[in-house]
Amino acid sequence: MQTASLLPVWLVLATLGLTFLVDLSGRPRTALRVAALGGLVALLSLIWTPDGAFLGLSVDAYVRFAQAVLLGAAVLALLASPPYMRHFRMERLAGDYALLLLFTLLGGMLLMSVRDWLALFVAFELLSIPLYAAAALNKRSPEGAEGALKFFLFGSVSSAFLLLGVGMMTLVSGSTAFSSVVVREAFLPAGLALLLVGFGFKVAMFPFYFWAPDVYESAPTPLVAFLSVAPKAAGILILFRILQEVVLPAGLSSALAWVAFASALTMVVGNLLALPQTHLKRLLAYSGVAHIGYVLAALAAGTAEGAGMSLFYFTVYLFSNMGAFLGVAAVEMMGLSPTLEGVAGLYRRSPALAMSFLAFLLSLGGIPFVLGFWSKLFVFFAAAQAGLWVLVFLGALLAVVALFYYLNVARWMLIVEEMQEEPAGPPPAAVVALVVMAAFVVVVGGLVPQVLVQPALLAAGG
Amino acid sequence: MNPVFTLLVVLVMAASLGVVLSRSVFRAAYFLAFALVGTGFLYLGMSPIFSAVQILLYTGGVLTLVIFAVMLSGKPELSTVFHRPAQGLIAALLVFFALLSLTARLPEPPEPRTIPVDVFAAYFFREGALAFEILSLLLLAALFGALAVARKQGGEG
Amino acid sequence: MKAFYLVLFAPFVSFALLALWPGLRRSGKPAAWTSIAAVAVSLLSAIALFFQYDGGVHEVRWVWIPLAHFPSLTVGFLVDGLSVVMALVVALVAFAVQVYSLGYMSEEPPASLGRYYTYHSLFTFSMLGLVFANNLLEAYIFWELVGACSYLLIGFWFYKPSAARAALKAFWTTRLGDVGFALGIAVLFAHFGFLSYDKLFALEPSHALFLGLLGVYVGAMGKSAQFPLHIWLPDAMEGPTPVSALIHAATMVAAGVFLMVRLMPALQHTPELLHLVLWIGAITAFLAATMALVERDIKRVLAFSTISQLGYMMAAVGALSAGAAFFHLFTHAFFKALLFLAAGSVIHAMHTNDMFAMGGLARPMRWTMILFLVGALALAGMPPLSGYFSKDEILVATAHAPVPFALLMITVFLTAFYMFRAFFLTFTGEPRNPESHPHESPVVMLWPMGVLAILAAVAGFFGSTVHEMLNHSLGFESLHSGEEHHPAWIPYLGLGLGLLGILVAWMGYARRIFRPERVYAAFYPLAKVLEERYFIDHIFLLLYWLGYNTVATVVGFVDRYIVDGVVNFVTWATFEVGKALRRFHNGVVQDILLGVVVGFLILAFFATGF
Amino acid sequence: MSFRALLFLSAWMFATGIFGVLSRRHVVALLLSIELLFNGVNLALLTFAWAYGALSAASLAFLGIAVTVAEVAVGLAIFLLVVRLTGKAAADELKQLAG
Repeated sequence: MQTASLLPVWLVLATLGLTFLVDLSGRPRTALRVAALGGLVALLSLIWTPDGAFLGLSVDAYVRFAQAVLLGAAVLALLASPPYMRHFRMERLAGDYALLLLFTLLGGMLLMSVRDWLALFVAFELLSIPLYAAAALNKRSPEGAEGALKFFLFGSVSSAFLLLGVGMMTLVSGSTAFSSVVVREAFLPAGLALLLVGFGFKVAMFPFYFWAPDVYESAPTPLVAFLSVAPKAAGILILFRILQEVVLPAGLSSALAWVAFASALTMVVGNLLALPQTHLKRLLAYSGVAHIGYVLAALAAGTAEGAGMSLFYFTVYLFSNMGAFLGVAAVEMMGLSPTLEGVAGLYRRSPALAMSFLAFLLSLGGIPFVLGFWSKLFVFFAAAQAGLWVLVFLGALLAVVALFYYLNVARWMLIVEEMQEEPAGPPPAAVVALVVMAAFVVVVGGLVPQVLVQPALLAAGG
Repeated sequence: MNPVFTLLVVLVMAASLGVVLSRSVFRAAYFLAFALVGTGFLYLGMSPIFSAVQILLYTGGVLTLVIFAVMLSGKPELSTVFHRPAQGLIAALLVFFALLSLTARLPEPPEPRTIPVDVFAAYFFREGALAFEILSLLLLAALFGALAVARKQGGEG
Repeated sequence: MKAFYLVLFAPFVSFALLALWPGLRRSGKPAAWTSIAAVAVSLLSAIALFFQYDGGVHEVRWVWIPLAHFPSLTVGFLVDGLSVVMALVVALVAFAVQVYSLGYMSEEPPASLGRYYTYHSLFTFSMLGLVFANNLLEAYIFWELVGACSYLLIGFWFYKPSAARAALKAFWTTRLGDVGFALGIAVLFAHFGFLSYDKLFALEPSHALFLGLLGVYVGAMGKSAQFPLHIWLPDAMEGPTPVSALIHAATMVAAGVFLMVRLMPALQHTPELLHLVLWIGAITAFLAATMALVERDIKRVLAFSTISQLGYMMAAVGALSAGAAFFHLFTHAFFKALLFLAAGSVIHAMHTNDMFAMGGLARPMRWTMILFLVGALALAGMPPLSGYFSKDEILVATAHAPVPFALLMITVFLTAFYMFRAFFLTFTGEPRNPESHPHESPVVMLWPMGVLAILAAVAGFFGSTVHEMLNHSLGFESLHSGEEHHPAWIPYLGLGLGLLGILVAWMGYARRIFRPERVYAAFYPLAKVLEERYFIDHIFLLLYWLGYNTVATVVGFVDRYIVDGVVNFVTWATFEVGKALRRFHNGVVQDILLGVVVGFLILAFFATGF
Repeated sequence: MSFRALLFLSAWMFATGIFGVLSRRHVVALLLSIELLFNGVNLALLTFAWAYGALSAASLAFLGIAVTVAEVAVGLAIFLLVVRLTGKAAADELKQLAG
């Protein structure tokens, strides 16, 4: 039963169809719930999904792990969306929103399991194009439209580079499949360079990250939560495969040096830019750039451990970063602005939310005893094993800078007095429940990280 | 070198410049059509099927969309055409030289041959079957996306 | 040996109760009693552990993170002579300080008091965790936790901007050290694949060992306020005084020294590093003492003194004399905590930290004065109080290195001088602020000080016990003592310099500050002698102004504008670079698309092979 | 027909497109410049396909055209939304989001 290996993909496709039908029958909010439920079922189905290859899509433990991260991100975003849409009176578009998110999810899941360049390109675009539209969905916000336009322009320009790069990669081996055969060597460095432009955009790597803060600030927050995890995870994790299956066997070992270089710059720039931010979504956007710098350090190690560590990193990131964004969504739904002044004294308004935020911020900052500490530590281990001491040192130094802005947010939430005059409503219970759950995972996971580390290492198959 | 070929190349180069330099967006669109059709003619010698796709589908499709958009927005031109042209020029020149130096390292081709339509079709539907399936999803998604963006939200200002 | 579970986890239980039960925390006094009860249990168990201790090395160990491709990480606890003594010190000082805080913090609102004791419980737990840790990673985790409690308590009065700033400064400086610590751990783990002490102690000398231990030492420099990472400690005095006594004098700042003592069996393989430790320790001791000379704030005098004494301990570590270092840590914990609590008692009465606004407190605060005097004499190294014995050991241990030894000797004099300057300014003479009506502190504050004073007085006699306990610690059997035969004049010289310091403080300072007629009346014979040597007195004053004051000012200047300035500059520059980078994000899509182009150009540059 | 001349033309179109993307103000002009970019890439891909007999590159060019059309459709919808909400068609006037 080779088709069974695509069980989650089939389920997401079926969910897409069902969501479309429900939306068509004039019940957009139900469509959103159907999409969330379908995503959850697909996530659970991963347990019974076997290895296999079908239609040129191959599935193994690594792919399943990555798909689980993507599905987890989608389910969290979809579950948090109904109250958000209600609050911002976007319910008529809830069905479209769900559909676009599912299309993106599908693109990501397919991207994880493709083994040929043509499908890689198309799946990559399927991961991008619906997001441009989804970012523009709040049609009361001129900023939303502006952000979407920037997102679209950035994506299109970089996908032109990507198209050329993918073309060159097929010429290297003379076939469409991922292969380490080298027929025309001269295409390899050029192809990889162009490929990295496209992936650089997708994962918001330096200097291709410029769209991220603008889009994050303006797009609907649950979507941003998804956007900040899933496409990045998909991009990095497939890049790992490409490096391991194509580029390194083909003999371009300097590729790792390029990635290490990008990692260093991305860490530095992301952290420094996050420092002066006052808008929480922008701050998280830049901190996300910095985090990609850390994952790239594992990528630059180019080892199976590195792959396992980045799987683990994204799992941790899924909970801490999505948790933080969903927390921001809850803040917005309380009628507060998502800025430092807006969240001042949040602890007094909603202790549960503020304490969960603290857990996320500590985790993102890599403080011991929470999950984020382990992900950073293991990435450093992976980089250190590959002898990338400069990256380890830089990363450790910048972690101090990062702690500064993360703890600054915590300080505003927990210590500073309320500043916004108008009374804030209570946060929606459903979103708070999701946030608290994520915080629980972050805190408890920090005590028993092996529950996640071992499957990640096994999945990377080193 | 074949004079027709040289002429075509020069024309396409000029048309490309026309796209980015002409004041009115309408005129830029016509120049783009010119460049696309010119490229389409160049494709004749390489792969006739592409020539057809380029001239019949691509040029027509893209241009119809663009002209619709300009007419719907009612803003065919702006008071100033350029934003920091010097910056763009330097960047474009650097990109140009970077591309040339990347392609300069490519090996000389053995013997260029026109790609027969049937060979290409057979190859594409064998190797590109999966990509084609995903492409259908992508087109569907783009359709949904464009419609969702164009739809009125209800009660908006 | 099971008692140590009680020592370690009693404070954790009270922390968990206070943290998870807001009703209890906000109730104030009941929260305080919960925390005190827990630390009392901890203290009793520590005493029991001390007397039960059989001289062996006991270890419990679990596999924490079994990794497929990395060596597994283990956690566990180590009960040996070193941890037993250290745990006793920590529990004792913590208990005294928590009881004392009942009086000192009595004006706090209940919710705030509860928060205070919550932090205290967490701190005690983490500090004990650090003491019992059996590997570097676990030590690092508790180390960070201890640091976190320290920031929380320095910034406890967060509505004071200076307190918030001080917490931030402590955070930055110690984090900088912790980066070194983390890197050191990473080096050791990447190179050897284990972090537990017993395996580290069995290592042969190697380059990786040196680098790793250097990193750990940088971490210890941050926590134990070694030059030039000392700058946070004086500012940390913005926290409540009991906190300064517990965290910034007796326990946490000593953690760096403790860790170095703990790692001594490994450190002996890195003589170059030990040399560095010795020099930095001596320099720290000397510089901090000179800075204390011109300080007006009584708590900051004590803070500088703490830095200086930590310098002594580190110098002893550097001289390969772990015993002397740990013994001084042991005695210092008691007398410095005592001094802080006594200073707190004064501040509690006067509502100011400025010594020049005090004076004449001997009469209204008789007990406080006596207690402070005991602490000051101990610190100045006057026999038979504890400081005499431990300082003496350090001087003997460092006698083989002339320059550090000389610095430490001079510091003995300076220490006695500034301590008694503080003592005279605070307690003798006329009250300089007639508005204030100081009163003796409540019994709940005096009792803990009394206990500490007794210990500060007699702790010196436990020298042989401490040394023996240390010899029963993990890896110490193999360690040879750094002490050889040294001239017998060292103790006398130390004692003489200390006495001279006290005398000069009295002569130079008292004369300069008090009204002459009162000095005449009080100390007529001695003043007469001084008057006859009027010229010398003036030379002394001149020398004082030209010499010590200039040195102190220069050192203060270097400290404030250069060391401090570098830290501030780095902070400022980081922010400025961030802001400068922000300018590229001008929101214009054409301009930010330049990022893609630049990125492509960089990659193309790589791809063409340069 | 010359391999080098075709690659030169491709680079020319791409660079012109880059100039347009970086320096034109009108959003639609940016879109047209992006079309130039893609056309330059497609020309390069087909040239490779023709010169080396690599059908994979031709297949990719085929997919590229379809993807471009999909992108343009979404992009123009977003452009119309921007005009409707802000009344601006110049990309450099849209700078509410910055920093």
